[in-house]
Amino acid sequence: MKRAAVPLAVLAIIALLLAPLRLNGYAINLLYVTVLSIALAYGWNIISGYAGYFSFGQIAFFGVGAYATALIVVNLHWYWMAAALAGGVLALALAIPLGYVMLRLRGPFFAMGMFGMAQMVRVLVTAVPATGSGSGLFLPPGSGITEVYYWTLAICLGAIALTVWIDRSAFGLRLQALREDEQVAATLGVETTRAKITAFGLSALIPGLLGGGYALFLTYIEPDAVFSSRLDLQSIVMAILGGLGTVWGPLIGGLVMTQISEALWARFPQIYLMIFGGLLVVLLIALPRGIVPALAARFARRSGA
Amino acid sequence: MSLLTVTALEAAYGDFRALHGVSFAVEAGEIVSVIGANGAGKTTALKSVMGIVRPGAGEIVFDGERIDGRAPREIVERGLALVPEGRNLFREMTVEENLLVGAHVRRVRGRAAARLGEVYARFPMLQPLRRRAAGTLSGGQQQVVAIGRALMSEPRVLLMDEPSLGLAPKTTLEIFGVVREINRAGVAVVLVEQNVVQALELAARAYVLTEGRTVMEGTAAAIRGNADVKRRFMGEV
Amino acid sequence: MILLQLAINGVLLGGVLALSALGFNIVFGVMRVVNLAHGDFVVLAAVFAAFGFAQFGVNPLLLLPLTIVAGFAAGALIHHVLLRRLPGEVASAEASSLTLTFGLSYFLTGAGLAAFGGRFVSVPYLTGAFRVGEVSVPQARLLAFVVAVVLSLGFALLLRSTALGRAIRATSQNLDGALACGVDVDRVRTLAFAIGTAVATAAGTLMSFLYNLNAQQGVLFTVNAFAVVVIGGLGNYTGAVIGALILGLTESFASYFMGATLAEAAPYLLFILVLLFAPGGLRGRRAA
Amino acid sequence: MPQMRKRRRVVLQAWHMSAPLLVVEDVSLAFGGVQALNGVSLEVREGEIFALIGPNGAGKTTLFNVISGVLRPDGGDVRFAGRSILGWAPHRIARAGVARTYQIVRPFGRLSVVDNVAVGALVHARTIGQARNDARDVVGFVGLGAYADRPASSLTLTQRKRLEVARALALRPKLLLLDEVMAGLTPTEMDGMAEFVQHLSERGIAAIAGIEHVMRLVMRISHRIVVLDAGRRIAEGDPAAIQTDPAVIEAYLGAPLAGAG
Amino acid sequence: MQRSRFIRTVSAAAVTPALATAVPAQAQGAPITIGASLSLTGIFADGGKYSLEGYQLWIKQQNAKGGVLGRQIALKFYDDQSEPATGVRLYERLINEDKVDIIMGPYGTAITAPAANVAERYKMPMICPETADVVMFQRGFKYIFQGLGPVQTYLYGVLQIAKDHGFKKLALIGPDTAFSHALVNAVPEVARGFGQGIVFTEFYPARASDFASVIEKVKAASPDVVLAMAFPNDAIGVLRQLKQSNYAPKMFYEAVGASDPRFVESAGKDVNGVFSVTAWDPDARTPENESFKTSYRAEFKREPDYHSASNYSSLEVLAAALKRAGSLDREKLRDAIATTHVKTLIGNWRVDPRTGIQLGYTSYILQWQNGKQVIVYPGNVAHGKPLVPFPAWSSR
Repeated sequence: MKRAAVPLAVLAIIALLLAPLRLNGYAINLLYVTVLSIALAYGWNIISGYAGYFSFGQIAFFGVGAYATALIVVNLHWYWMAAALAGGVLALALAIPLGYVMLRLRGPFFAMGMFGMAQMVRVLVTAVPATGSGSGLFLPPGSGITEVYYWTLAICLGAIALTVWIDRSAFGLRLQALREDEQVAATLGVETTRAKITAFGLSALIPGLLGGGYALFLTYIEPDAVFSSRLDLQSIVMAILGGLGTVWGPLIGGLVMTQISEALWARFPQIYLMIFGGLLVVLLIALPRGIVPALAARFARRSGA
Repeated sequence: MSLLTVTALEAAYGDFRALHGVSFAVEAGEIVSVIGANGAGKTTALKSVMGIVRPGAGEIVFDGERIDGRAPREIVERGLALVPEGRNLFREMTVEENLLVGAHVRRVRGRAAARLGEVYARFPMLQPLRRRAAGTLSGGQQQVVAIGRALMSEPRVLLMDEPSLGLAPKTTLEIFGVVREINRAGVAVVLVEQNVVQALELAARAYVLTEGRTVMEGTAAAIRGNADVKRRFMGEV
Repeated sequence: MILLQLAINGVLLGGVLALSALGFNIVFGVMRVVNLAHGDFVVLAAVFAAFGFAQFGVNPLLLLPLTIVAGFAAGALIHHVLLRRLPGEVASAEASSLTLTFGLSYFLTGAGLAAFGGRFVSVPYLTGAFRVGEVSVPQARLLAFVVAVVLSLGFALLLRSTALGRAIRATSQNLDGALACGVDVDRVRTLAFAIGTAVATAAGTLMSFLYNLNAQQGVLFTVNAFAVVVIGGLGNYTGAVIGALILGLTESFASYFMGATLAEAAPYLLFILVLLFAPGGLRGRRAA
Repeated sequence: MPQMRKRRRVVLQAWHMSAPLLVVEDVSLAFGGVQALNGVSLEVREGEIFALIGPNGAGKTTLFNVISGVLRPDGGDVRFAGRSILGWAPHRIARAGVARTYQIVRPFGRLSVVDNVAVGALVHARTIGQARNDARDVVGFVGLGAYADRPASSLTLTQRKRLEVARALALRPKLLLLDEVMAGLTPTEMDGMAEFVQHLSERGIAAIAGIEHVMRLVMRISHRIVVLDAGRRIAEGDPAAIQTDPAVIEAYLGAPLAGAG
Repeated sequence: MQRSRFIRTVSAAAVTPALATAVPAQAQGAPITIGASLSLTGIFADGGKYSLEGYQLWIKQQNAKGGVLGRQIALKFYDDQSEPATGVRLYERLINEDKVDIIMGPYGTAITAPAANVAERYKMPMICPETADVVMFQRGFKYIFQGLGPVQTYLYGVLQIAKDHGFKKLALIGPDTAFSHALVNAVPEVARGFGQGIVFTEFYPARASDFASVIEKVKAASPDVVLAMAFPNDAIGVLRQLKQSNYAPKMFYEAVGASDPRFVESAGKDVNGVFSVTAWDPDARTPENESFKTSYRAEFKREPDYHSASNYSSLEVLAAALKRAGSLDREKLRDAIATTHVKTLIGNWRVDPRTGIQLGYTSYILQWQNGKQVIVYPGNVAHGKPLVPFPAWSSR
């Protein structure tokens, strides 16, 4: 089982790398959006799944990355990937002081505090005159979906690798310990503030890097498009559906969600939202801890018997 | 026919099986003690009787009627009450409000004011504390509130889970005195205790629980005299 | 004079915010559930009232009993069928109740769109203002303010001095203790959720006099409600009114003196500052 | 028994020679009007077994919280190995060699027993593998070897108590704070725990055992005792002195010790 | 996806390739498929259903007349949920998976701008029936065409009326959105011609629900004319709070926000005196209008709005261009659209062949009078005179 996983993963990665050569624009597009949401879900899973700090505001870093990239590309004419990288670094740099303040909150207070923080970041970013506020910002067209796709795929794979590492590392153990009981973790020698801020920073870096690609993909950005609470919530739901704080949860949850969502809007455009919401509720009742833990428990039971 | 009979009770929390076969009975008006190490399943057994934990198997009969699987509300309605481990008071509510919640079930709700008077009469020390938030009381006072709260529903059987927990020896003795008085008023008591010596002094009969199972039963004197019990629970060799 | 007018505007806006947040506070206070579908109940009631008015000319105040009953029934049903089934483990309960109400929010939005379409609607009722000298006091806002105060005090009174109120508080303070007293906690929670929903739908009916809404505006009310409740103190029903007034005044003055777009950040800033420095809310007890 | 007396004498002789490991000096702390600690002072030396006794609410847990850095006192000083640790973050105090257990056991429920312990072991281990190996040793040492890979949430209360101790030991502390370590144990288990603490002491690990009212044991194992009541130190001395101290008898013991334990 | 491709293959095989000349209404080969993305849900959902019905009505009528180029017309549409990324994906899907023959533009700048890139990349001509903002047509794209009058036409009439009454001071407010910014940006150019000056400009947040403070500031600037570049969602709030603060400027305009015929249902009597603008008005007395309204009512049991009309008209343009191009060839069609001049339901279609910016369409200025919308500009179709000044709130 475990042995088969490695070659399978290699095959999957090769297939994803070759995909743009074989697939049409729509399929690449769908693949891009899927990879993007999965990568966002992985980013969120670090702070919320492993460290247990449920954030409703990671999209702020996505927006910051997108706007930074757009401004650099438009005004300084950098190659967009360099700009996107700068956007990611900026998101990380912003996350560290923010994390220092916000991570003093817990539970629903942190969750909603981050929501408020994201709104504030949106207002403040778009108050910068160069962003054109509500009238948005045009980027030069032309780099096309393929480049954006590869960029996003690289970040997504990086996020998965990072998660695999976290899951096995001392850092990850520290995060999980503080998720379970922060005070006890501290008295066992875990430098909780540092661990939390590191996790928060990584959870900001990933969307920060992804935002630039998204800006290039849209070629026109405005506040609602990149500070999209819907994109945020979607990635949260993916991670929860797949299994919070697990290595493969965001991937599985993301695949299931995008497939369901894509299948639904094509067939039932008028009542899509209703079905999607209803399905989510039903899934949650049926699999309260997410798909991956449910499968793992099932597998363990079978192999144990 | 005993007033309350528990037979071969089983219960689990998720994967953790807490009870594998607990049996005990209490006659009207007697004090029965259930002793056992921590983790032996005493608390789970009481919670199962109250319907707070849903038993997996076994039978609980109260006053000739099966009550296992019923909701806590119905069980309190029939005349059982629990003084929970750690007291479980409503910390931000006043003493009086705590007591009034004790009279929540329909059987006594209409007589709540009268019940309140009776409880104050039995525990005059609560009278001056009635407007205090329960969380601000001392441990002993809290224990008395918890007992008073359970008595509000006019139970026929009172289940008490570790009433001496966290109390100074002097206070423990006072609480046990309260238990004896309640019993003299005709209420049967199931006393779960770690304070084995005192519990056995108080009780007529006793049961010993080990790892979720009833392993011994008998008169309090017999249990007290048992070498194994002495060694394991009373620290005597 | 302008300052007085801004203050009145802020206070009345605060009343509106308080009213639209009350149901959320009830659910959060009693069950510790962040109900992300709260705003959708508000908005659905508002849209329903506006359609009732436009189609049949029914006075929305006459619809009020109907929306309250419908909200109560819907809340009871949702709690009984869905929320009750969530796992009890503390760590995952928070996440799963958020996800569940998030899904519910989508469902309600979708249902609202299917039933009423996406058009923005409002009820032209009590649109005027009382004049006191140079200062004007909008009627519908005044009504919302009064209803907010009455309902908040009413709920606080219910909690304080009725058997049901005591059972609700007991359940939220110590679940095992409440169970031991024979409180039917399922029923109490169902009732609390139903009351919260009914209050939300009642508020929504009044919101239809104030705002132009369609079925998708729910999230605005949910966010406002959270801000109000955090600033006023969780489960503190009079505190929430004060929190709402502070928010309303902030919004009124900030958008006058800072420019409306930048002022959008002011309530969030206030909300985060309160979270950080007065975690029990401005009037709440400090959490132990 | 005689052996134990002898060892105690040896330790007591050493007491005046060794430098104090922990010094708590005039520590006070109030919450919301309640004076939880009122000018408490004490000293613990290397390898010493120090009992902190007092009824529930006397301030034992609060003092542990102050020493381990979870709470900051309003006044006073705490010195460990010669340095003031006042204001240090809990993790830093832990790394310096002060480990603690919690009165209400708090395992990391979703982590395995080994991983629970490995968290503490990480302070010394180079890699997570090494931390897990160290953790396995400690888990075996406290007798939880058979449960090493189970989730901590599946342990019984007694096992959880052991896990608490194992986690603390994995830090390789010089000082161990045991908060109500006897609560909830049967007399047999208490004896086991007492032996265990003595064993630590022989290895040079000092312990402060916060104990509510298990007098028999306290008298047997401790080198010195401080009695707290309502946040105030009311007595200090060796077991013999405490047993005869009139203030202790009056304020704390009150009634004869008939059934204690 | 798999299944739909399968079905397509099967149906293609089943239909005998018929010669598509002069055969009336029935089966003459596969229909011409028009693909479109609509905002049926999300923040722009307000008009999405009307847009769809506009398409559906025209297609039904045209198919009854035998279709275009002798082929029936079919519509393939999806909901973009008002999300730009979804919009992009939908056009990719329409082009690549559904293999539609022609695409129509989505709603608003936010989605149209990224969708335009797709159209450009596949060289698919795209008429944008719901984009008044001109910025995106100035980016050198070749295949996109503006299907609404440009923003200047939304302002010209109302400022003309202001000039006729000698009003000089303008206050501009609006939500912080692309369209509102475009309108505000277009004011100076028009106002300068009329000798008017701007005394106050402020944007409020796109999701604002409270306008009291903004209105206080407008009041303090004492303009003659208040131009609120409002949308349906904020128009009521602004109007209502104007009333509540007892402020009546000499003229009050709410752009597209108050142009919906059902605005009165939500605004009540307060509506009287409010100016608004629309690309199409049901009361303009043209024969096209009468038949359009009659068929629309019969089909959908409700009144059309300007979304319906604009989308309907864009298909009229498309049909005319297809006829001129004589085939579905994308280049030919592109050139045909760029050079077609045709009278549609909403006006005379004519675009700048280079940029695709609309030159022919104008807009109507409406004023609510006694609870009814009256066209007050342009003069040739007007059936009422503008009532100026805006009546005081106390005298209503």
